[in-house]
Amino acid sequence: MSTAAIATHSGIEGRSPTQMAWQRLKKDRSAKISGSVIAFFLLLAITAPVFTWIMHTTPDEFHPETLDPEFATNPLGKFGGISGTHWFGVEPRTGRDVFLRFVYGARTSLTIALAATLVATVIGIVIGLISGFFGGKTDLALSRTMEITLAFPSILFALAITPVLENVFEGWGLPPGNGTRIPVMIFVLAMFGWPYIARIVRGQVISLREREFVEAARALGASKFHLVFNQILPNLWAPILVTVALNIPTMITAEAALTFLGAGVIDPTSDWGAMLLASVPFYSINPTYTFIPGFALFLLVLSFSLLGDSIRDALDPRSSR
Amino acid sequence: MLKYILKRTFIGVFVLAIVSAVVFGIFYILPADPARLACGKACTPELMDRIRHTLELDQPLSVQYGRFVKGIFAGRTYLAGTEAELNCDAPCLGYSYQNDLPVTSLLMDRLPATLSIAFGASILWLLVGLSSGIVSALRRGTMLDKFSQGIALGAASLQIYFVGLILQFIFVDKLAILPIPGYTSPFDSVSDWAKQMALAWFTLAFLLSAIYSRLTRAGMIEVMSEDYVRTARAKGLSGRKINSRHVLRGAITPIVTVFGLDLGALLGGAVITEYVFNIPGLGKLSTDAVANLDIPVVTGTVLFSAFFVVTANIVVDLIYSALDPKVRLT
Amino acid sequence: MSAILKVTGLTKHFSGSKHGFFGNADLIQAVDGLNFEITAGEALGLVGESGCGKSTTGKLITRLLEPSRGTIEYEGQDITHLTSKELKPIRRQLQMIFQDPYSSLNPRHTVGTIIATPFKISGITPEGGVKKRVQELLEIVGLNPEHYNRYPHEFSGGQRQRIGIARALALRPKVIVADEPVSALDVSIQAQVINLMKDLQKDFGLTFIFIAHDLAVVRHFAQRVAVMYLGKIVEIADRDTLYSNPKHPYTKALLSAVPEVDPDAVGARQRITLTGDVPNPINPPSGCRFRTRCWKAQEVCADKAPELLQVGRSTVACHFPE
Amino acid sequence: ATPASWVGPVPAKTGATKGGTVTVITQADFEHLDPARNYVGGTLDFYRLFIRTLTQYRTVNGKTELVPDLAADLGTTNDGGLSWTFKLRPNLKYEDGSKITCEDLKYGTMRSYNDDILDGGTTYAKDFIDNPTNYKGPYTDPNGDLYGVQCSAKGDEITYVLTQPIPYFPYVTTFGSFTAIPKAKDTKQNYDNRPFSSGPYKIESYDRGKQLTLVRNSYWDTKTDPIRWNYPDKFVVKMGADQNVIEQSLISDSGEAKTSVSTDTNIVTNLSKVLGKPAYKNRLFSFLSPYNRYYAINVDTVKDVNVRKAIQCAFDFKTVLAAAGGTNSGQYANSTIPPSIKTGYRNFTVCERDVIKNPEAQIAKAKAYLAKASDKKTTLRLAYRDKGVEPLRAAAVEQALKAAGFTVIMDKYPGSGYYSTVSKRGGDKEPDIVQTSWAFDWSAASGIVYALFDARTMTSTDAKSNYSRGNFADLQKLFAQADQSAPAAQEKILGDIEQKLIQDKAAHISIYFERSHMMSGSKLGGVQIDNGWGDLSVIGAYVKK
Amino acid sequence: MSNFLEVKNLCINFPTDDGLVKAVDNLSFSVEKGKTLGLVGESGSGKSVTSLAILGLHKGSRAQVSGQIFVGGVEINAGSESDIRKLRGKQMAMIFQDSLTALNPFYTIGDQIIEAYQVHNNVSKAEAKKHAIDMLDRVGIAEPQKRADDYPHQFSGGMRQRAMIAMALSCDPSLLIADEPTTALDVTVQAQILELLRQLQKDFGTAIILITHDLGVVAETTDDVLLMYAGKAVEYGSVRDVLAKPQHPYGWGLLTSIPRLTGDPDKRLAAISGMPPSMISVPSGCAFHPRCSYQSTVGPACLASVPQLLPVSEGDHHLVRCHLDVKTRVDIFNNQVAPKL
Ligand SMILES: Nc1ncnc2c1ncn2[C@@H]1O[C@H](COP(=O)(O)OP(=O)(O)OP(=O)(O)O)[C@@H](O)[C@H]1O
Ligand SMILES: Nc1ncnc2c1ncn2[C@@H]1O[C@H](COP(=O)(O)OP(=O)(O)OP(=O)(O)O)[C@@H](O)[C@H]1O
Ligand SMILES: [Mg+2]
Ligand SMILES: [Mg+2]
Ligand code: NI
Repeated sequence: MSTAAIATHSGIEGRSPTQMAWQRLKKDRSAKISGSVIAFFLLLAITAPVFTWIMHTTPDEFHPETLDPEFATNPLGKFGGISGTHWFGVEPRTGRDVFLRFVYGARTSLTIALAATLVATVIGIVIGLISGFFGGKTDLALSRTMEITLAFPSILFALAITPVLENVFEGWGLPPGNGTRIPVMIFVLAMFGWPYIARIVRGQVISLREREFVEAARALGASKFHLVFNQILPNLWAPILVTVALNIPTMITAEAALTFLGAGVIDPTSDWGAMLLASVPFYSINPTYTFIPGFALFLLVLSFSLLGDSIRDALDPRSSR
Repeated sequence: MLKYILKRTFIGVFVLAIVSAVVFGIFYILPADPARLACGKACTPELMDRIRHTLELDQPLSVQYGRFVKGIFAGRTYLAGTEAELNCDAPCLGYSYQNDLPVTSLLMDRLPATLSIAFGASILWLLVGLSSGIVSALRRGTMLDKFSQGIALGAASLQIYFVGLILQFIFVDKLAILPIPGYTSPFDSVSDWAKQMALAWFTLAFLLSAIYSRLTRAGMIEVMSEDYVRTARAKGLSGRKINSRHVLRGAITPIVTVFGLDLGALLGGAVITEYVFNIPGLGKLSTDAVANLDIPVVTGTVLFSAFFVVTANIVVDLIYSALDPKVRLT
Repeated sequence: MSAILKVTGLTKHFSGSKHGFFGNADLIQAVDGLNFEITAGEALGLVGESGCGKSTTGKLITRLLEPSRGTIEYEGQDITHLTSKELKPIRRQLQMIFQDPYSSLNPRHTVGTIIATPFKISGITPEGGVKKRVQELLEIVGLNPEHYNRYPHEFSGGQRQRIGIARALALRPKVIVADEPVSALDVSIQAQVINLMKDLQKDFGLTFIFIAHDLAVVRHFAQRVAVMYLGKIVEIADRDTLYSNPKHPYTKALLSAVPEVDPDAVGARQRITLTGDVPNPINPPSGCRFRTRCWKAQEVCADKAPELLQVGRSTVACHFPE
Repeated sequence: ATPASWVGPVPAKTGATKGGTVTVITQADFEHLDPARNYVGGTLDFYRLFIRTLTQYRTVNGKTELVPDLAADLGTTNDGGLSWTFKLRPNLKYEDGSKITCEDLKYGTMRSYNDDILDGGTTYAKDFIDNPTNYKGPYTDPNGDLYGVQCSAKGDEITYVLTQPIPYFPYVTTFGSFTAIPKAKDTKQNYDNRPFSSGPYKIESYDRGKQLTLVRNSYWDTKTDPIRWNYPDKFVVKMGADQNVIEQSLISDSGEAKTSVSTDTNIVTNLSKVLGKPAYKNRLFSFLSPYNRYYAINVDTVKDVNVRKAIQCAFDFKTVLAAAGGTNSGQYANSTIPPSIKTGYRNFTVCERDVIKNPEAQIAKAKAYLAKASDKKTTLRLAYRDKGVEPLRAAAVEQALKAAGFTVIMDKYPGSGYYSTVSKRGGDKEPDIVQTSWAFDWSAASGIVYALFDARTMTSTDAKSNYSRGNFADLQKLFAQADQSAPAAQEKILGDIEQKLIQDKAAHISIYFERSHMMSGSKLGGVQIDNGWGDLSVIGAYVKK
Repeated sequence: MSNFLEVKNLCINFPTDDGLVKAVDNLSFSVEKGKTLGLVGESGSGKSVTSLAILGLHKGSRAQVSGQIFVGGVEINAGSESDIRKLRGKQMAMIFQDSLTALNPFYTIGDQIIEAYQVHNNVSKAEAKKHAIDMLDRVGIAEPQKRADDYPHQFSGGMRQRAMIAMALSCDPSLLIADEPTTALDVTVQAQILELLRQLQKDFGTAIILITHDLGVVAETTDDVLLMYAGKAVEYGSVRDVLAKPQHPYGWGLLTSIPRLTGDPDKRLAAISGMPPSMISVPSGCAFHPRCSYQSTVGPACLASVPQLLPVSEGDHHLVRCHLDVKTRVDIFNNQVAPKL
């Protein structure tokens, strides 16, 4: 323990556990690299319209002239039609620009995955807190709900429920098409994502609830609100952050899988899972087309996983590998 | 113990009942009318009504559900007493009008392919995952460890559909050493069965062994720092004995747990794998059923998968209690 | 002098793990029918082996746990079943110091926040502002007031325990329940904390319930000592009486088991070695709970639970007091 | 005299030998094998191997014609087309050697009236045959009789009494409700799994969704049949393979694929690898399929003809066809009646241009029409099916419509049940444009125009296959006229109706006729293109030695 | 009689992210057969680390161990893992601090003792089991036959500690290291355990190292005492010398600060001021100087140089590491410390 050493440092401002974690994270090389990759993809997604302007076309615009008129499944030129005007080539059958579809796909994929993570996290935290803090019958009911949710074959059920929810959401006045589909996907992904977070939060709350500093606050007559929000919640951010960081890649994968299986965003909106799905018939004729979204997906998931690992290590140095 | 199993089974049945009720309820608000689907190209309103009656869509949801549940346990008939009476023996999970077959027989038909995938892949990934994880943990910090963990980290970030296509491109299209994936019964030809399954096994095992390798390594390393391992050393035990009797024994419990759950989920249909490799298993059956809105089949497969998940949970708990003496089943 | 705190028939039963789906839960008789009172300004020591119900008693008194039976009177007022709202003004006067200096401070709060929490919760703004008062408190417990913005992990165990004490003192309580405040501390630090608490008791006229398992520590702090065994008080007496003339066999055994530091004195004392461990509170022995380890036990001990009775200057629950 | 093509046996194929197994790979199981329930091109063609109907198509040396099958002639009519009498061939036998009788033929039609149990199938028998007693089928009405079908006393002739003159009736009798089924062998809905054979093959085993095996029917006599060959010992249908898998295995031509053929798989993705390559010349079958891909503009919801014309002009035929695979995958069309149906085909313009020569979108004209419109409906709901390239085609359309200033709501429907959903009338999500297709039931305008454009098929809630919901008084008058006309004249009127509907009413846009490219293995001979329903046929397939 | 255990100039360092932890610095001591050495010091002073070094358990970890350790004449620090392994259990055994984590939760108590016995004795499982039951009986577990099949979590803390002892003793080791065997236990149970150890030593003549921070336990059980502070020995001698006539200011502080059952309870405890030192930046010179009341008496030497561990008087077995000269020390002890004891 070096606690004693620090306590004798001069200087009045203490370093909070968060600040210490941040400092450790900044020193972590794998965090830096993976963070940069993620930042790069995010930037790409945010600045997507800029590329539309640079490339003088949109991700949806058909370019039949770039295709063999007889066999429209074959882009003219090498490697799926890679050229100065179409950096990643063009899509078979439509001639849509693959680079723009890729960039806009990053937008869709990231938006859905991040939004789903956010929703799942919020639900997970609330339910986990309630379940863990109040215990008893509430806990039993909520825990059973989690168990039942986890018993659902998630992919399958997500596929099955998508059209149903779409109908429901549209009934609430959402615009048809992707205007409904995207919220539905977020909902479906969150629906199967929250129990994981809730379980962790619940476990943490149960262990924190017994900690003496919570007792101390209770001895002072603190309200439940104070206990949950002032005493317990600040101690949950670290595990929640770790869970969330490690959940994002799962969500990205799940989003792509859902789209790949056909319950995802609707053409012409681009999405990496949809790009992969669309590339399947061409994988042997035009491997570039499969490779681009597949590799990007791999890189993004890997980066998020690495960053998640790093965050966990930084927040809890003892648990490191 | 028996009491515990009974209790868990009771809870499991409860969970399945809720799952089935939810699935049932959800299709009630489905946008497309199931009767319309079954009616075909030349449909008349009278025919629709008759189909609606056959499908029992004219009954209240609770009646439909009640009959469905009865069918599972006691079997049932559709359109009892009419000319077109259809028998569906227990366990009856519904009747697919698009396939003109009881859902149960469809499921049983597809089960062998899914079983083949699940067992083949799980043996592979356990072998590869555990052994590489153990070696990594024992040779912690060496190049070998870094190399295998690097691969594992990468592999864990890959997607089945992406790896599957790449492998298929290499082994089927370019090298032509494997046939196009599919399913042949091993009773017809073991070699065809294995060759056609090989890609599915490799792909699934590649991704999952990565996860198991990491899990095993982390578990082993954690156990290595346990005080009881130090005690074992202090007794004078040999390294091998310590690793096998103490370290591995301590690390195996979470692995077995995860394995049980993974296998349970897989038995309910390796949805993406089957989809990618076009293997006629439960997963393919269900994705097709979803695409065709073949509701009895969707309901049946969801329930069947949930059954595997729930069973796996119970089995895992039992194994867990067998493996961890601290866990007392009550 | 009247009692500031009076406990009558205080009982706490926990329901433990359930047996089977429809089975009954085990009943843990953690605390069973305690009777004692404390006069203002007094320090009452509570000793006993692990699991005998000391902490439970402390938490019952501070109303962190709901008593199963019995009453607690504070300054003549029955506070056993007050609602949390009614309890609020009383809580201020009844504070607690915890055993584990590592888990009793919220790791995400600064020392300033931790010590200011009592003000925040009770909605009191002390004269000169919260910050000034917090810094005063830090000084009182012997910490640098400038450490206001530091986090608990930056302090050693002894310092953390001082922070915990400062928090307990914040609202100027009258009664403090200290649950093994020095058990987790190193020998060299332990004395610092005991001295500090003693000074505070004197300076502020505090009433203390001092829980410990170390008889020597209790002797240096408390004026009166209660010995607990398996959820019951077996003996209460003022300090000198108890240590020089223990009446209950258990007290006697306990005292004799404390190792003597002085090498010359080793062997001078007659040692009573008890066999076995403290029995399970789920299924305590009938009659006198100590009888299973008692060398004086006779048939009557199994049949009848002894009452707490005045014997000489002590109050003892034993069929055969010394 | 009886034409030579009406008498068996069918001329032998040069180089063909008997024996071996022909494997048919399909993506999906046959929807129905029960002839009364089947309405799908590929199956109609395939089940001729074990089912004989009153009349049937015969294709010899690339020439397809309608010939009598169970019948001995193509029927005669004397009362202005209200009743048709067919002579029956003598000495026809089922797979158990029992005789095929006129009563069986009548029963085959009668049971199709029980379409509550035997759903699917064509409705022609029920639509056309006179049924004054409102007969409901043998299951519902065990003692009833269908008045409109009558056997002669000797049982050598069968007469159909119709409710209206149907000049093309002998075409209608090619369908499965005009086959012979002995009442004793009728197993109701289970008949679907094991039809009783009257053709050269019979069912040995049928594992739904997986495999169907046909073996020789020894009671079938080649001399009685002018249509069917019987070369292989066995036909095995393997079902449930993926489009891509079939394409690849047929191209790679290894093992079993050598003697395989797929009759429901159009080579699309890998087309460039095989089309025009000498190596595949003999086993790649390219032909214009009867399938016409078209878009129906819903006149119920898009009321203003100028808006409809704007839509027509906005359509870019080129991107739509590119999405479908390019000019090798389809041939531009102006109408749904293919040019091969000479009597009904019209060469007319769409949006004042010859679309075949000039398939690009006419955006300026589209905008001009839209400007002219009084009821400016600019938000359009496009319905399409989530199957194959259809979403891409829809995207191409969306794009073109957007360019012309429309807002498009993309309504994707699941693969099956699509047609029944988009034909629903009323409702808040009724499509404005339906992406769909049609293949003629027989090679005549009457096999197209009646089904697609006749308002009389519609009910108030269901447009049936009239997806554009057209109900124009002037056109209906023409339909009435057509009903009363002789075949040739009728065809001409129907051609007029289509031209008017597309050119003037702008209720419909045909984009292209699909080009089929299907493959067989290198060791398979005798696979032929059959123009009856426009399919690849295995009826004459043989295994090369 | 010669020393069974001989430790010379033992240094143990741990390189960590924060710096080098000098856990043990130049430690020398010895234990004879049949004798008990008490290793005393506050938390973090290097007691456990030293005991692990004696068993050679730092091998394969990041610890840097230097110096010499002889157990029965074999040098531990120079030997290979496989050589040392043969000594463990038989020549030297250890009772660990926390019996709950030190016992493998997955095996029964019996199995764990059987395992320990079979390492060095080529016997059948049945025989080993008999031995294990014997051992449990010897350490005072009631119904050993039945309890041998229990898992550690089914034992109470005191029973677990006894099981640990049974395991450590199963091969009759010549040297037994007991690392705080009673710290987590109640006094009544502690008394039982200490009694047990005493009895065993009497029967087998085992050399024992007893690690504790409880001076009472030391006084009652040990022959020699090694007082550690910040990884160094500050005082080393017989129990009598170290506890009754301590010569180091840390020893004085310790002895006067502990509450006792005798003496005036109302007298203020003489606490040692300050806090235990960081092991990474150990105070310069005498590591105790920041907390030492006699720093001013000595002057700058306290900060400047590390005092030597020297005999109190020529040839004496009582060694002290302090800059104070002997006379001053005796004065201080007699006048200021002794009255407080
Ligand atoms: N929340 C609880 N639920 C169930 N049992 C409890 C609970 N809290 C305490 N107990 C049980 O009550 C008994 C008394 O516990 P308590 O913590 O009061 O003992 P203690 O004297 O403070 O012991 P220690 O010296 O170990 O702190 C124990 O057997 C304990 O297991
Ligand atoms: N593996 C390690 N890595 C780094 N430092 C270590 C390690 N093990 C021990 N230390 C450090 O070495 C020092 C001595 O530790 P040791 O465990 O010997 O203390 P101890 O005297 O046994 O204390 P306690 O009474 O708390 O058991 C401590 O400062 C500790 O932090
Ligand atoms: Mg306690
Ligand atoms: Mg230690
Ligand atoms: Ni620190």
